Amino acid sequence: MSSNLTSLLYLIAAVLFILALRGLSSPVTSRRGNQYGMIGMAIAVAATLGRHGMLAEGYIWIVAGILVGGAAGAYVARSIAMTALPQLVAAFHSLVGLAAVFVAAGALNAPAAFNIGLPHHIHTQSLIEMSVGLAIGAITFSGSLIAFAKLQALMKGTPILFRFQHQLNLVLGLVILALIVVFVAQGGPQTVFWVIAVLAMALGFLLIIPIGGADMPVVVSMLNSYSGWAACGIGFTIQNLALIITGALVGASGAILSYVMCKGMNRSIFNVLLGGFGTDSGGVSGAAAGGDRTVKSGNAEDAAFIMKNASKVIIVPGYGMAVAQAQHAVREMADHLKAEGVDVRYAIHPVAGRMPGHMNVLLAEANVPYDDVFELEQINNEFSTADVAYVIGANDVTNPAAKTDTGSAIYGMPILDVEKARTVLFIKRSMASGYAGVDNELFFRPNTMMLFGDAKKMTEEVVQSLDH
Amino acid sequence: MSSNLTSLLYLIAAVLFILALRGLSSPVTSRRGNQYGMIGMAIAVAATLGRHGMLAEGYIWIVAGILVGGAAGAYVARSIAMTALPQLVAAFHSLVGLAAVFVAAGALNAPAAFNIGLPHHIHTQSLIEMSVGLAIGAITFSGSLIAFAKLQALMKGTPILFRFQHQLNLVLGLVILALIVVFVAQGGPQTVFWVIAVLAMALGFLLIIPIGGADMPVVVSMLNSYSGWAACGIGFTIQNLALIITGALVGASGAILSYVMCKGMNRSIFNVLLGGFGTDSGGVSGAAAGGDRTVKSGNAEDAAFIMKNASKVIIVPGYGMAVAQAQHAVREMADHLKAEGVDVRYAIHPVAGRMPGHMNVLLAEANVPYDDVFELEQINNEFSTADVAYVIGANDVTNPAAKTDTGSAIYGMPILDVEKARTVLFIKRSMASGYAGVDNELFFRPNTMMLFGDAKKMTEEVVQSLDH
Amino acid sequence: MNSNALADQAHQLAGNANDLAHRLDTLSSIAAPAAAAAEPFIYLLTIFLLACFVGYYVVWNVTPALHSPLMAVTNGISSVIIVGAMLATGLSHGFLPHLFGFLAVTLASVNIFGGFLVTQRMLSMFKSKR
Amino acid sequence: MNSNALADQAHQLAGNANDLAHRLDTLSSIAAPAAAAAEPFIYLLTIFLLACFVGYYVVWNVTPALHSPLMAVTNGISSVIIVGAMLATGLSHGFLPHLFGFLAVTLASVNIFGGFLVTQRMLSMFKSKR
Ligand SMILES: NC(=O)c1ccc[n+]([C@@H]2O[C@H](COP(=O)([O-])OP(=O)(O)OC[C@H]3O[C@@H](n4cnc5c(N)ncnc54)[C@H](OP(=O)(O)O)[C@@H]3O)[C@@H](O)[C@H]2O)c1
Ligand SMILES: NC(=O)c1ccc[n+]([C@@H]2O[C@H](COP(=O)([O-])OP(=O)(O)OC[C@H]3O[C@@H](n4cnc5c(N)ncnc54)[C@H](OP(=O)(O)O)[C@@H]3O)[C@@H](O)[C@H]2O)c1
Repeated sequence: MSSNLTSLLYLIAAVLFILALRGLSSPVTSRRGNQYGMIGMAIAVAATLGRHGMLAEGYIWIVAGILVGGAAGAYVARSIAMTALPQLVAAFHSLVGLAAVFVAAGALNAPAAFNIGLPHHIHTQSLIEMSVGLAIGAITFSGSLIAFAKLQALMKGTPILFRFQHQLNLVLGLVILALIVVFVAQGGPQTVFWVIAVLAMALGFLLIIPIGGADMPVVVSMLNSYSGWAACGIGFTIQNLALIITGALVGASGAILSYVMCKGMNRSIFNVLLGGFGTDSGGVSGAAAGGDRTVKSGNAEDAAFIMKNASKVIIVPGYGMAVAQAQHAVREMADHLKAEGVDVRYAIHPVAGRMPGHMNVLLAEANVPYDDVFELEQINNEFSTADVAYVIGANDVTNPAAKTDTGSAIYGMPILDVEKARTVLFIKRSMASGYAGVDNELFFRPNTMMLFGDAKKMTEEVVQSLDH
Repeated sequence: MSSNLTSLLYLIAAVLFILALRGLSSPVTSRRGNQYGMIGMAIAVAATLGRHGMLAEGYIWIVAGILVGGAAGAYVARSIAMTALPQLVAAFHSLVGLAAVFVAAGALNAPAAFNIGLPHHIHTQSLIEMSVGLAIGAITFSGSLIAFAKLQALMKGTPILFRFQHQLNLVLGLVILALIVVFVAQGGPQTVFWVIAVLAMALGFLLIIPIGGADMPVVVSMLNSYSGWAACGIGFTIQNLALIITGALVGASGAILSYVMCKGMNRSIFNVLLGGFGTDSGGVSGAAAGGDRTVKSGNAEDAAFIMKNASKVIIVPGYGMAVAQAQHAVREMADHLKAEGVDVRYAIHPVAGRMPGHMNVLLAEANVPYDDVFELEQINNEFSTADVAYVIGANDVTNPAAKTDTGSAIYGMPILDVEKARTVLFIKRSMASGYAGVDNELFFRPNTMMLFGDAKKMTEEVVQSLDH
Repeated sequence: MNSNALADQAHQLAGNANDLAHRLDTLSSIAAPAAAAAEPFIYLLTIFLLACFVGYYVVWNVTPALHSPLMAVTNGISSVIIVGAMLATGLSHGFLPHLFGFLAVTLASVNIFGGFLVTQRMLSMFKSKR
Repeated sequence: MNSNALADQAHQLAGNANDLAHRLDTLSSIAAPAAAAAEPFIYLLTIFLLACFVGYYVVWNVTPALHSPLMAVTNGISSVIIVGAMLATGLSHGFLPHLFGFLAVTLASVNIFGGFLVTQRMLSMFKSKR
């Protein structure tokens, strides 16, 4: 294949990747989009395989790699539970990061393959690009590994803090920079390459450990962005269109998702990255706070009675629904209510759950049609016309302190105005606070009824009561 | 300047052009955006002036051209009336088209300047790109000229139709194609070049004359798109980043605006381009139609009385307001009403007037704050809560036939639901229909009051009555 | 011609040849990466396609209220074709290229100044309530 | 060495030099447009910047309901880095590049299959009412 044809195919692949992301602008076009992505990848791989000058001995390694890796990937994708998605994405990122490191190593050892010079005489510009790709790749690798461990609970979610932590990271970063300069100046010595790799991995590790387990989604997104920029770096090194374009797409995607999450939490990205905030075990201060104030608590039968007589119910799912795997029970409850003629809708806060779009995937898994599911801006002024807000395992995203209490950690974050509904039902196990550790004053409101218990069990009981 | 630096500057210019269009996403950022555009242009010009190898004798011509052209442009821009905008834009497009023709001619005569070969030995690919740029440029030139003449009323707006018109255009198009093949095959002979230029101009002329004067805005937009693609063609010929990127931006802009207009009229672009529809003299069937039905007509005092006692008035401007230059009177009326405590808003239909955004510019000219001005989707369901819809020189965009009458020329076009207001005041000179020539059944509704007269005079009278 | 002179000449020639060979090498090394990488055309095509995507998104994000200024500003920026006109004028000899270049520069300049200034005039009228 | 032989040699050398000069010309004409046009780096930079714009717009247009699939699908497409891995493996000799290439190909493949299939699984769950 002529090198022009190859480039043209890479261009087509890149355009297909753009169309893949474009497809996600609506659930209707999303499946088609994913297919475009797969076709694009197939074209990129085929173009590379058919490239002029590929050697037979290389083919064996390549095919072996694709078979082994592909089988592993397909197996994981089929068997993973939807609730384990955050850690899966983190694990995948760490692989991309490591792959970038190995590609850089390959380029260093076989520069002729990429037309970037001869061993020990690699072009300066290529060396710069290569080392950028290497460093970012290595940071992505180890950082994502920690994120994975924290999300998978292989490691405690609590922030690991020690003195001079940020100073240490700064020094490490500077050392890496200095080594890159040496690496480039000396024409790419192997040892320096690997020292950079190891130090960058250490840096990735150190950067992530002070961040609490619950902040991992932001971290994962940010590392996603990094992995994109790493791909760009490699793309510049090997002058490959597909890599540069794709890298930029992925970089933008990760950056924007991080931004969306930070905005949804009303925190800055620095606040997240400097660490020390939030643990995945949830609030600590909660329980005792409202000691002398009264809380109205009810049971499933009360809830069923109220909802049966309602004409409009808005369900507000949160992290607790994911923990309890209550989405199927919720769908069943909604079906029952709809059969009774009740108007049932779902209201999703942008940062409900622990990753962007978390609730949407779970509800979709339980066969909730996406036309019943609304974003905050779409539904927020409907609470005033709703009879019941069924808040299941959500907490922070309903907390009016975000509006009123300037001292609160969540002050300024947009919230779902559940308190405007005639009755608010809160399904959670205790009076504990949520992820942000802020007490929720709504629990004490006269129009609130607490339903203490596991989200799934409680909802199933409601369904049974509805049946009677 | 090294050629790398020049290219980098072109890239910066292109990015600034993107930011210029991006700025138009909101009135707040739009002025900054326009400044980016100017800076980008200055950079592109400076980069070219500073380019390695530019000759002194050339500078004189260049500077002379910029001075002469710039002065003319600045003069026109300062002195033109805002109402003449559509024809101004058309005239400008024709200049871009002609400039593209001359650049192509320049490249043909001085190929070495663009590195595309030697005279009579120009690279084949460059010849193809050059002739595409030439043909599109020439069509843009003559087509825009006709559009200008029709809009400026130098030429009658009525479609000029004759037998075998489309066949003739087709034959002409094929001849041009064949000549391009000859041109490329023979290495770029001068005569063929100019024959192509002349024939393409003839084609541009023939393509536009069958299109009615009122459809000119769509044509202007489409030619805008063409001028972008012509710039792209030239950009490929001379391998210039800024031209290619800018050409694509302009091409996309024109295409999207044409689409928006066609969608707003519920017509296909083919329907517009095949011509024979609409004249700028407005409806023909109108006046007589409702002979035996009664129409309630009133005067300015009645209107003033009704509005004084209203709590919410929505003003719906249309083409008639532009014709009558009534925007200042309207603003004054709104000020009076606001002083009386009336909630006054403006509702703009996407194709109100004769060019996209026409009404917005006029209202802005009259100092109406843009936060009072709403798009169709934003305001359409507020008519039901409005006491008065003050429809000034608008007609088609309020016509319910678009919803009900499947046979109507405007069937399917979204309309402003003015009939839902408690009282509809229609300010126009007669019972004539609007641009689409469709009768408006609203004139006969019991909650409609017609105010026959010139939009400006009538509104000024309303203001006087309000004063009392 | 005596043999000495001949030898001299031969020596010189050899030197020349050597020199040429050397320059050939240098040139090869310059040309090689460019040849191995994609041709400029592919790059330009890529840039064109991406610019189409950018144009699509950027224009759809323009608020309808500013569609008229949009038409005017695209007039201005599409006159970047002046770059081609300037090159034709500045990098060539002879009357024809100069004439065509001058005409194109003039026309494009009308557009540049006209387009941006009209846009500015229009935009300066858009005011917020506050 | 007699003068005849010398003359011969000189002649030959002259021929060589001529030949070289000729090849130099050819090469120059190949290299010239590439050298005169922008360097590939500028093109790549342009492509990168435009791709950033496209990425920005395309991602902002993703509906928030599909943010999770977005994370998964970017996993898949960012593995196009496999192209680099394949080149390192297929265009080189020696154990080290092969090993690194193989490892990178394997890791990227996990991601490609994993990323796209997980996305497919997620998206297949999103259903409309009708
Ligand atoms: N979505 C994202 O991308 C993202 C990323 C980073 C951070 N965050 C943060 O995550 C939080 C999300 O808010 P949220 O309202 O969804 O969750 P939340 O505020 O963390 O509250 C979840 C609640 O669910 C309850 N719960 C836990 N397990 C349960 C079970 N098995 N059954 C019933 N209830 C259970 C907990 O109360 P009990 O212990 O009393 O049961 C807890 O109060 C926000 O603060 C957001 O900033 C989100
Ligand atoms: N905006 C665009 O981009 C665009 C592009 C192409 C086509 N169009 C078409 O243009 C039409 C726009 O709708 P529209 O409602 O704004 O206008 P319209 O339907 O054309 O109606 C304008 C009305 O204004 C009245 N009028 C004219 N001069 C007047 C004056 N001096 N004083 C008072 N009234 C006057 C006319 O009635 P009298 O003669 O009785 O006074 C006429 O019925 C649509 O059909 C649209 O499809 C728009």
